[in-house]
Amino acid sequence: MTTPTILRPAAALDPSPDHAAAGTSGVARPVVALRGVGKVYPNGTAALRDVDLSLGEGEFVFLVGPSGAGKSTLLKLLIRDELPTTGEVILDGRDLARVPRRKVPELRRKIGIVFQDFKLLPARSVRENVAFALEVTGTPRGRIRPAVDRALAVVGLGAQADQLPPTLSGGEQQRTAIARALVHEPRLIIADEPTGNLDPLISWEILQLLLRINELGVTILIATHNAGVVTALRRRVVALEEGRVVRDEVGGYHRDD
Amino acid sequence: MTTPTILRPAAALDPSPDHAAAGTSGVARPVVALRGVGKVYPNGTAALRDVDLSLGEGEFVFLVGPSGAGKSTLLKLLIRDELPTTGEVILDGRDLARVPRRKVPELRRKIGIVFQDFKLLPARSVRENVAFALEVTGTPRGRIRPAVDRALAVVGLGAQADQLPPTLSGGEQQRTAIARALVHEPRLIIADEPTGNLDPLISWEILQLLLRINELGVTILIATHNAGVVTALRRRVVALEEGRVVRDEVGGYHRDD
Amino acid sequence: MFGFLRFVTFSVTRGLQGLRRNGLMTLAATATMLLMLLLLAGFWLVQAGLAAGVQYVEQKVEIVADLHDVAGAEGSLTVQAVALAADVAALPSVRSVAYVSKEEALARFRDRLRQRGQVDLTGFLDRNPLPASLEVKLVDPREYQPIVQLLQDRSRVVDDVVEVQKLVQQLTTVTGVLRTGGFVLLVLVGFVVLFIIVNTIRLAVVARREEIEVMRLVGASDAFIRWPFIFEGAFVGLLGAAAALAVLAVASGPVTDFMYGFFRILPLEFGSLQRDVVLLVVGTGLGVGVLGSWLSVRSYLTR
Amino acid sequence: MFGFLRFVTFSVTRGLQGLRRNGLMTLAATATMLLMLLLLAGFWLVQAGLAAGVQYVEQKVEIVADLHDVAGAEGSLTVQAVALAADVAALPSVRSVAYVSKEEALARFRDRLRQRGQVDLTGFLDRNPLPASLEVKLVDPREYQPIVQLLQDRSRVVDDVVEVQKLVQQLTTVTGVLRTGGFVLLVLVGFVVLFIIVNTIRLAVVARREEIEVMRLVGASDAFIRWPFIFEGAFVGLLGAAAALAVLAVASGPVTDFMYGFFRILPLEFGSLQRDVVLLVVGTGLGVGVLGSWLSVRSYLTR
Ligand SMILES: Nc1ncnc2c1ncn2[C@@H]1O[C@H](COP(=O)(O)OP(=O)(O)OP(=O)(O)O)[C@@H](O)[C@H]1O
Ligand SMILES: Nc1ncnc2c1ncn2[C@@H]1O[C@H](COP(=O)(O)OP(=O)(O)OP(=O)(O)O)[C@@H](O)[C@H]1O
Ligand SMILES: [Mg+2]
Ligand SMILES: [Mg+2]
Repeated sequence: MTTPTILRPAAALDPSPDHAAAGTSGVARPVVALRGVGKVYPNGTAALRDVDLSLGEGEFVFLVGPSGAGKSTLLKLLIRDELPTTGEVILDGRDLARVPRRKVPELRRKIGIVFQDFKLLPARSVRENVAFALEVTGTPRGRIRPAVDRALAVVGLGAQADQLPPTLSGGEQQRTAIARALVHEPRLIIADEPTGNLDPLISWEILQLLLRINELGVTILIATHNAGVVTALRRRVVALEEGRVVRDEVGGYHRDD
Repeated sequence: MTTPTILRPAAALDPSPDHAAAGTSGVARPVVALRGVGKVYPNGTAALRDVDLSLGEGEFVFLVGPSGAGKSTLLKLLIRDELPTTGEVILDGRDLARVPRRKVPELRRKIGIVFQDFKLLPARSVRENVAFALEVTGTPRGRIRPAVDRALAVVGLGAQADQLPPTLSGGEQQRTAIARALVHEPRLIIADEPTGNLDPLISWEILQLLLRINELGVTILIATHNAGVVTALRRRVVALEEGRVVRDEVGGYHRDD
Repeated sequence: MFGFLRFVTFSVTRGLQGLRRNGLMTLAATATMLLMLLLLAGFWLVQAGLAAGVQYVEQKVEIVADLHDVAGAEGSLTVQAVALAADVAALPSVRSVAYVSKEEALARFRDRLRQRGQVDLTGFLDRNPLPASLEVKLVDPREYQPIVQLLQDRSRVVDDVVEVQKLVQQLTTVTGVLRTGGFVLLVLVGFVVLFIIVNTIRLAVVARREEIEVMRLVGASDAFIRWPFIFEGAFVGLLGAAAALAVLAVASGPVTDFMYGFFRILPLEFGSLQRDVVLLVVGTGLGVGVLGSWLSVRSYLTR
Repeated sequence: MFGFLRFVTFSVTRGLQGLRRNGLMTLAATATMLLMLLLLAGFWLVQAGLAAGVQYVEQKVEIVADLHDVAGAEGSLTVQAVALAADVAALPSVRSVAYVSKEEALARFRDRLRQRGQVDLTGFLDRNPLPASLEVKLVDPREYQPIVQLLQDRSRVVDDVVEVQKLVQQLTTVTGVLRTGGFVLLVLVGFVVLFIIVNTIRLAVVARREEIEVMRLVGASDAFIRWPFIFEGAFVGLLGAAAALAVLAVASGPVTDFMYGFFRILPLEFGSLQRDVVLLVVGTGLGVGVLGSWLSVRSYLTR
């Protein structure tokens, strides 16, 4: 963070062509599948319309699209924070609408999610916010501390571990949210605009990290506006526009670069 | 917003060399001046160290630097949300530390500020959030409605005017915050990471807008990580690092591009 | 001038909006206000009833001086007794003096026996054994000492001052305790009410610190931040007071009947009770609402 | 098993943390709890005192049957009276029957006169005019009718059943009203207390909906979300109860002295009052704390 060296995307890239080639069809067993999904909010806004999408195990996918296109809505459907109006959302082979309420927490624990608005608890320190995700899911005390320290080191927040979120910079808050999503080593990571408040250097470091995690077989879905990163990585890109999938292919942020 | 055409920076640029040439010294009467400013937070974090900075009337300045460099802290000093530990912050010729508490609201009304965390009221609609800034400063009822409608149109939120912030997409929330900062036609606009949640297209539109406003003589200070925009515009860039000004010149996000 | 009008309109409108927007908070605060005001009014009424009862009883306190009873000397003794009565009546602490003749004393005794359903044995008597007496009523029953002294000094006329000391002392102790106890309880309940309402409003304001924060940062002056909350508090207070008065009005019929039946024995004077209750309830509601808001907002402004 | 232990530890720890972190909320809730519990305990004590007083008075209620008084026939009448007394005593609704002879009646009458400071005229009498009587005490004074009937039927022995009807009716009305009124008031105050405490806790939880939201999204099961809040509510309840008991303990000395002095006339039986108050205060505090938390959290879970 203190070194002004710039990690060039090309230098940092691990092309791993097997992932890059995964494409639309999802070669591996699909971890996530949306079939004809539509979402109309109670106020009448149609946020998603007839979306079909399937993510194979171990894929690394960007979700792009203009503001209000429905990216966050799609992510919310995956953790059953919202239910689809039409169609089905299938996670790990199970239709989320049919999962009983009691079983939902279990599902969510397999997912690490970075919220666009962070959703940190203002009265708890950075360390406690990250530990929170483990404590409330019943992780033994002894395993919490090392896991939290590791996650904080990975996002470069060791020094701020005992500050409260309101006393953090925007980027530090975002990194806390990322650390919390990683700490329980989920099999699927969903990140909503995880680098919006980060400078290019740290953005790249975070993406490097996600790529490394992806290499361990973790499926990763990132909604982002960071055109530079998306274009440089040349991974699978799903583009939404007004709630519809308008593109789904390996490439950059825009169709033609 | 719905047209996928991409406004190329060069095509959108109004070079207006008089602003671009303003440089460090601030040719015009300085609107904002920091002299030997240091800020140490109660927990001991030194967020700013010996910062000297002066913004001339009508300047357009980017504030860049890695996460935690002290950008937001500097902006908070300008609206007297925080007081400096050492040195003085001068706004419009007045030392903010010496302004009596009663006079602070008056000062703040001259400034339009976009907060990094938006600070929208969740229980009020978009329209009400924007109108709020006018109502609470005693603007006559009749003038509020048209001003609000204009501001919402400018950021492209006409259709979402009656939604509540929790039902908005991240970018829509950010644009609401921008509309609120613009609505009372301030003489100084301070924007903290105003495009972090916006797609490149809307980011460019917002910046175009700020440039146009700047042409009317409004001073503008933007803290941002958006390297593309900063580099393309080639305006005055102040770079912070660990609380110190490490660069202050016309140029791009990084020293050497 | 226009500015001020706009300011008031703004504050009132915002206050009302606040009420509507924060449904749960408003409901909780108003309900608390209602219940606490009812409690206060109830206690106040009981206290007022108690005070009226105590006053009535105190009015009944009298000093009775039995006069000498010498057969044949009735005439001269009566004259002296009447003179003494006039002397006593001249004292400022005396409300009234009544002379009760031997015949009247016997008549009263028979009445009492009849009332209590006891056997009337007076028919078997050959002569009236009861003495004549003076009955002195006091302005303040605690000041009985000098009058007793005066009566005892006239030993030519006065035979005995009947048991007055112990009786009056007991009675004034009891009524004093009732009066003080009732007042202390009323004050205590008042504090509880104040504390709890202020607390509830404070919690409601805490839940909206974001709003205050944004107003501050956007350049609202303290007045613009404070007054909407104060109006909101005032509305909550008035709502609670109105509800409490409505409940009291509905309940007053049966309660009055009951109280009246129960206290029939004491012709109590309640005077301006109704007006007092209305003032108490509305005043407390409004005052506490405003005070609660003021205090709660202040802690966010002085930063 | 280990998991459960971890769960409990987690919940208790978090609950305590919640208390510390939400200083203002905790303070407000605990203070409200304290005041409300004191109010409840106070009302309960007053109600208990009232009930004891009423019971004492009711025990005194008796039916008095004056017996025929024929000079010379005393012997045979006494035998019949004793037989009647045995019959009456056999009734299930009768607590006790006492035979009061003519001599005893006169002795009592003289005693009474002396006690009241009235002139004893009985010295002037040539013969005892008072009749012998039967005094019947009842288990429940409201069930006097059949006994009065029975006594009146035995007109050979019983001369008159003294004024019992009106007296008993009046008394049972009064005591009934006191009993019911006290109970109704206690229940009302109880509801006020419940409502206000639950409300306060609800406000405290509302202020932390963010926390619940994050827990939900991060995959915490309902139990992990709910129990820390419930423990927190329980702690608030226990804290409030402990404080209330402390206040009561400190106040009990003077208050008991005062009450004792005041009610000296009635040898009241308070029995297990102390234990009851402790149970009431702790039970209510704990119960309401837990209930309030449960209700408040639930509305955020069922989404
Ligand atoms: N709870 C809600 N109720 C009503 N409308 C909603 C709700 N949430 C989102 N919307 C609307 O649905 C549309 C899609 O929102 P969404 O948050 O999915 O966009 P997004 O792609 O994440 O945008 P951004 O890049 O700005 O975050 C927006 O127009 C938004 O106003
Ligand atoms: N209220 C506070 N109390 C203590 N430390 C603080 C407080 N606010 C900020 N800091 C610390 O000061 C440093 C600078 O924070 P600041 O918010 O100014 O950074 P920034 O340049 O805006 O970063 P970003 O780009 O991530 O928003 C950070 O390390 C942060 O942890
Ligand atoms: Mg979004
Ligand atoms: Mg910042």
